[in-house]
Amino acid sequence: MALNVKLEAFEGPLDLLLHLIEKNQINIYDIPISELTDQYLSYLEGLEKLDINLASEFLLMAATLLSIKSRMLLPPMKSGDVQMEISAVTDVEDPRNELVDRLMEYKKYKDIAMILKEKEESESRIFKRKPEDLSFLWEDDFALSKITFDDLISTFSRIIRNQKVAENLNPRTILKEPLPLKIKIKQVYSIISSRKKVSFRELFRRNASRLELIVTFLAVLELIKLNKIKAYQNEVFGEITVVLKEEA
Amino acid sequence: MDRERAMGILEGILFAAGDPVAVEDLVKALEVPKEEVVRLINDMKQEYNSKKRGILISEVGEKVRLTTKPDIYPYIETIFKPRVKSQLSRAALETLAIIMFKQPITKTEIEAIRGVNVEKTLNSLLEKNLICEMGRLEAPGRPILYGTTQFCLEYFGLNSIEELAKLD
Amino acid sequence: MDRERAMGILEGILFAAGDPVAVEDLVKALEVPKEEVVRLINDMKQEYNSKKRGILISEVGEKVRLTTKPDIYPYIETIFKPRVKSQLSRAALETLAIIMFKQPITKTEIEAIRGVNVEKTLNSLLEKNLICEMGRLEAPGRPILYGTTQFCLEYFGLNSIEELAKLD
Repeated sequence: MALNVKLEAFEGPLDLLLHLIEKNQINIYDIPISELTDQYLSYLEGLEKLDINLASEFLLMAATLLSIKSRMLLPPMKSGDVQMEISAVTDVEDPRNELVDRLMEYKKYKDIAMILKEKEESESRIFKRKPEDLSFLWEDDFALSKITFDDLISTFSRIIRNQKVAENLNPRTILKEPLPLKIKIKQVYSIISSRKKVSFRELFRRNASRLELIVTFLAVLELIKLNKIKAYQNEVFGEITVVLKEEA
Repeated sequence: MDRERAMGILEGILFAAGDPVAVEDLVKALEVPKEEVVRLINDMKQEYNSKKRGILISEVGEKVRLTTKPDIYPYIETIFKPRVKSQLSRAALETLAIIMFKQPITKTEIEAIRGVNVEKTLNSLLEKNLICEMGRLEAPGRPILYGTTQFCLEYFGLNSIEELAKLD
Repeated sequence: MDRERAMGILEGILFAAGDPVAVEDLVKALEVPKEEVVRLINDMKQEYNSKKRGILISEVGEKVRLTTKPDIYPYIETIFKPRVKSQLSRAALETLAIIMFKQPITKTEIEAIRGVNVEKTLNSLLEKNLICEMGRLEAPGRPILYGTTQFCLEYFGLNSIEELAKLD
């Protein structure tokens, strides 16, 4: 189990090879291929317990290493130094070259990945700001043209997901008529009859809608017409007072 | 703590927060008395007064926040406005979507959902004949109830509100 | 335009935007040449260096942004709950590094360099919007070509990919 964890720490066969090279302080341009292959294979023995996909990649590398090793054993068999000279002069490729190139290239990106990790780390320590809601700047300025019903559905579901408040709307009674005049007349009359004398202004609720203002005004007119109340004004633009007309 | 450093920390906190931050929280973060935090904020106000600054610090209740100076908005508009010109603004789209699926609904309820004042948006939707008043709620203040117009339903390919219910 | 006023406007715009803003957009808003905007930003960097300031200005992928200074982090953490930071795996980072420098690149080419299958890693990077498809290679099988996104630069706070090569 401990071995498994250790092997999973490697991102792939190249990563494992780089680790072995580093651990054994091997000169990457002159890899003792049989030594490295032996070490690599001994690691592979522990791989059998790992998932097959990963293992196959490691096995492919094992095959590559063995192939390089066998090619190096083929004549002309000279000392390492001479071998290098020959390959330089006669253009005979060192069988290890391709592997070295791959290792170097992989190492380059592995190093960049480390820098990216640091960048990610430092980026997580700074805070950005949520964009300000600037829609008020152009609120009046829109056209229907590009909106579809799907836009509405997705917008709505996004809002509802973000806001549970919407689910807490209370059940309520809805009036069909905006504000029946009959009801308003009763309201106004009951206010005036209980207080006998009311200023006209007081009959209007604060924040009343325009429609409500009109209906209230109509109610007052209606009550005057019905001879139930009397309205008077002491000066032009002065306060209008409404009084209950005592039943004769 | 060094006063200049404390101002820097306050600025950083308020910037990251976005929303207003309670003075109590600032006291907790800086570990200085409340009076000192208030003094620091007043000093920062002076700093932000400079022409070099495009943001300002303000208090809402017992909370503090950073906002853009109002005179910057025309410049912001030149950058961001054209993007939404030919389509419903986000505010209008969200408000319309809420009314469409929650109708009949009052202004207060819409505001509770969107978290912003929707007065202007509602007027604009009324003008475009996308929504209409559908009566009043029997509740204190008798608030107006809004719903979508037939025109709006048809525009989005629906025959009636009942069809919406089926989609739920 | 007055330089101090211009700095104020830049600060206001960047503050309101939240997301990084393209230099071109800033040029459009200020109506001054690009070189002047760049100079202004550099001057602002100096200003933000002050201890009094908790935010800084930086460039990511040809865009400019405001963020908090890293040393304010502990104070912000005391007020706000620490964010759950999901960090990218080593496999993801290595794959991204390759795509950054070799884009546009196919899956097979990435696998040749890394020596392992990158199918899952690519999908997860696509999901995170760190990479995107950039068309297809005119070759048998017409394999998909991958490249990094603008968001990828922003994610790592990089101005350009070349910046990484210099760090080498």
